[in-house]
Amino acid sequence: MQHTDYSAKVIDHFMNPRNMGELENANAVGTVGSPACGDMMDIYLEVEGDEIVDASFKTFGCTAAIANSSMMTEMVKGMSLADAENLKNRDIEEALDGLPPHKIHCSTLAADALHEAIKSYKERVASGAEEGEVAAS
Amino acid sequence: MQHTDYSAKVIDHFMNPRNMGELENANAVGTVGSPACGDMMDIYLEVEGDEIVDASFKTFGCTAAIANSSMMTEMVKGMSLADAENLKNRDIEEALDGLPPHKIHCSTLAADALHEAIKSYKERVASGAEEGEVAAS
Amino acid sequence: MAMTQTTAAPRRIYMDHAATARPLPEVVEAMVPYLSEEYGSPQSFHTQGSGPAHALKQAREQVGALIHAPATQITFTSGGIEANNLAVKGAALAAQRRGKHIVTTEVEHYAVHHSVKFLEKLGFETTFVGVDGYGRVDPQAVADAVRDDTVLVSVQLANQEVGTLQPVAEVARLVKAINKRIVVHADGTYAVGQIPVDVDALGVDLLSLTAHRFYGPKGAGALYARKGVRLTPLIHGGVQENGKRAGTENVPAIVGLGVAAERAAAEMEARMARVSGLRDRLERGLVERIENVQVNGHPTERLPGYLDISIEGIEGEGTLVRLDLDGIAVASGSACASMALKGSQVLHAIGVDEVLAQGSILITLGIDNTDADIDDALEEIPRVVETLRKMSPIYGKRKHYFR
Amino acid sequence: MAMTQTTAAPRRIYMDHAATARPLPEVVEAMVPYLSEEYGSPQSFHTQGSGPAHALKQAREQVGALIHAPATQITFTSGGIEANNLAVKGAALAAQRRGKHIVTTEVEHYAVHHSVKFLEKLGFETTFVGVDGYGRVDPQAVADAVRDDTVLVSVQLANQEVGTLQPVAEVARLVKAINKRIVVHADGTYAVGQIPVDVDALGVDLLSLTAHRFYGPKGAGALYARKGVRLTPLIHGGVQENGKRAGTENVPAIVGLGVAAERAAAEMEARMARVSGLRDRLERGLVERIENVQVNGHPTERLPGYLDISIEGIEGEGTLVRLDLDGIAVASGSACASMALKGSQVLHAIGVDEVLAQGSILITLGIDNTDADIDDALEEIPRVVETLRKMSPIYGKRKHYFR
Ligand SMILES: Cc1ncc(COP(=O)(O)O)c(C=O)c1O
Ligand SMILES: Cc1ncc(COP(=O)(O)O)c(C=O)c1O
Repeated sequence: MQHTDYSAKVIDHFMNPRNMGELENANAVGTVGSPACGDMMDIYLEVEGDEIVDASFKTFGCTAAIANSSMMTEMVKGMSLADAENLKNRDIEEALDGLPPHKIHCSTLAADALHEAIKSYKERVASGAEEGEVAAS
Repeated sequence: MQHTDYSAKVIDHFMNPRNMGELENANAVGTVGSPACGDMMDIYLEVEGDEIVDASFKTFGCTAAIANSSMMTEMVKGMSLADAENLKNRDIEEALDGLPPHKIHCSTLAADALHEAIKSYKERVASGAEEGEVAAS
Repeated sequence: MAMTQTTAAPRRIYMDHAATARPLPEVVEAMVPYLSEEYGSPQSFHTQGSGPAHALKQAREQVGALIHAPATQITFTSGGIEANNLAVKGAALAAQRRGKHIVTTEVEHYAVHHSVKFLEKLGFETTFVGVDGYGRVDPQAVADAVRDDTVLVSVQLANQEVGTLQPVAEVARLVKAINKRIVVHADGTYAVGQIPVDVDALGVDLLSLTAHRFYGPKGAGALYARKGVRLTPLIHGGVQENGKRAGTENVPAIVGLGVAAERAAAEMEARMARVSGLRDRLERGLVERIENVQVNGHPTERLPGYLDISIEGIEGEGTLVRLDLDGIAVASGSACASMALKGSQVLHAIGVDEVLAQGSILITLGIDNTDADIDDALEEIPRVVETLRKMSPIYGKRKHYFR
Repeated sequence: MAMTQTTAAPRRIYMDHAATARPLPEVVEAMVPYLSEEYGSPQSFHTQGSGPAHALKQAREQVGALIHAPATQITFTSGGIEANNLAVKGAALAAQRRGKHIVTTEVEHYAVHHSVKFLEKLGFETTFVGVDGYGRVDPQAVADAVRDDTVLVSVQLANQEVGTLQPVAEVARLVKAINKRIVVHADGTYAVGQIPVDVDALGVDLLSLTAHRFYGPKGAGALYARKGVRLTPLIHGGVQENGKRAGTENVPAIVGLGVAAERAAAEMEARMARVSGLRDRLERGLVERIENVQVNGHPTERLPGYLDISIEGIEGEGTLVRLDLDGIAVASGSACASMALKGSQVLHAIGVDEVLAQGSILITLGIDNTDADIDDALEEIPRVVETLRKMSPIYGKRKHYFR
């Protein structure tokens, strides 16, 4: 494939990533992937009650991995935890106007990191480590 | 190879064959080759005493075979039988400015036919079938 | 020693389209950019790879369309001979656990024949099915040759030398009825681009083709392989062509193949009508003007441009050279006109007398031939034949060699 | 979904000459007539075959001259990968009665590697000799791997990925001292045309090369085979190339190969000086401007245009894409930048850390690069690296991966 097979949206998110960097007020962090395999992502969330009020990422990986990270953080801002838990790779992929077949596996990383962050957040809340209530769950 | 690898002399003798046809006064004839193999030649000689006074050919065969026949008949006219017996393929080949490697075997035909004609002529003379003397031999 | 006749000849008439054909101007035009600005490798990830990659994709669709196959089932090769090698060796080697028997015909091109011979050295066995007096194989005879351990049947679409069309659809039907898993290959290198070909109508698993027979460039061919047919690669070493054929793709040639395929598909009917019209006129005219000739191949089931005639009493190489010096390029099945110095195996298989076979001339017309070409040929060929017959020690004197 | 960046980029700088190179204008010019008027087949007996046949002859001499070999020992193929397949499979199969053992290295290109793997399925055994940290094989280690049943030793002239030159002459000397009959093959597809090559000085029996690496066209390569070396053909079916390689010759591409070979031979010294000068400046500049980078391959024994660098904390595919969007085309050993999605086996064999390998960029310069290109690259590459490192969750945070 050529990178020109990437959609304009993928290229846009790759060249102008949204929400890049560590989040100062993050209270949920997810890390997936392995640099040896060429993909690794840290995802930072700021959760208030049931809602993700802010999100950011740091990604080591290819164009698709970075664009997915960026797009995902955009999508989850303002989203309820329950909705975020249901966010699928496919949704991110579609929001990016698709990915070249070779690169679809890259989109799993962003969803996985998101779910990982939410899971660890919930575990911490459940164990009482986190202040604030987790009303609906 | 291309036929353009043939020398100008080969092409000339092929296109304008000398001494083509049956010889009215032939007293020596040689036939070699086989049409199934793609080459066959009749060579006609008119022998007077020790000398070949006239020669002609009819050839079924390729460019080289026809050019060889033509050149050979030119060469042997006026030649003594002894010299003609010593005429080699190489001599004909050289007189034609050479032959493409693939085609050298074709030049054997003309010399063979010549020698065949002389041999049968001599046999006939020896057996008394032919009038005239065969002085020098 | 070399001597060039080109300048001497006033007008060149090319009647050897079985050897190769002149690429269409639009083919060359389409190729040139891929020799210059668009020189990138289709496997490159960057922008320079993009144009070439898209060009390959388009060519794959164009070639697929010509034979009514999905683009995904087209593998590009360096030509028809490689495609035939890949088909025969690739299918046989991939299936060898199931059996080691191959059925093919006595009139296949050397590409198939020698591939089979190579496989025999690796333990395969072959049945070579003969042909009738027109060069046609009997489908039932092919089916009868199938054994329990047969893994491959390879029958050409059209014969390279006499142009006879083979009943491949019927062969495939009969063979598949015996055992669906037998891979059926058709060598289409002489037929594709000349006559309509539809892989599903034929029912074949593999079909080879080559660009330079239908006004594409040298250096590009293709193998159609039906989905699921396994092939051991012939050329290993890369991801190109889905792993079936390694090597940096010859993009310019493949682009040319694509354009040639598209033109062939679009103009098929018109070209066939034109070329076979010219051929028929030439055939009638020669048979009228020259006595003791025989037309080889099937009278009607024949490639449009093909005319193979055996002319009694003369030898083919000399005929070819004289015609060429008069400006007309033809081929010959004569042993002397072959680099291998061997007589035609096809004419032998058909049962043409050996001496007559030496006097065979293969005239193959193409879309660039004109009515004027035919007129000239009808004048020149009989004249050359007459001249050579006068030199011939056998013409008129010996038995006739016709069947 | 497709999107073309070409128009967006102001100026394209091509630094991926390892993938393919732009044919010289004189190469294209020489080719075009053989796509049009001189379209005949070199095997044809008539006049139309004559020009192409003579062109082949000339190209064979030009290619021979480039590697100091007689023209008669040059076999044309469709490219370097086919040449390597023909060399390895052809030599091994022809010699299999004498033995079934092959010695090669861990860093050969897939063309050699997969050919050897194919032969293993036919009962051959292989010893893969490792390399040092520069990617260089030890000739003594190759010699030590030779057994009584060894029939083939295949060692590349230069590595495809880090450009390291292999001590092939020494390998050949040691191997031949053990057993003269062992066939020594060198994959020269990355080296021929870039550095001086002399088959006798090397002492090899077989040498592969490909046109499109030295500004010739795609679709043509060659195998040098020393007189007397037996080869089983890879592509069967005709008398072409002395029976070693069947198929209508791709005359235009072969003509282009010939011209490219002639130019390469004539300009060798000048090109080497220029290209390695540019490369050295780029290397020094990048190492100065980017911290935590590692240059792979041999410091001096390296192909002139090669610069493979591993950049800590970033991934290669993204780097490549950003550079491309800035107009600079490079390659990468990253798994994500390969169609096979596999990391570089060469970097692995050299012992480059796995994470570092993911951040490898392969820059290969050619004769069309300029000082301005280097200036631009020295500006863009550090900038892109900085941007990506800012996004990286691992850069600066984790251990360093250097050896
Ligand atoms: C070792 C090797 N041989 C040959 C080639 C090139 O072969 P071709 O000319 O078929 O692209 C390559 C590259 O792509 C290669 O890496
Ligand atoms: C049966 C057959 N296949 C293929 C070809 C042509 O193959 P290529 O395209 O390699 O010349 C030929 C002819 O020369 C042929 O006769």
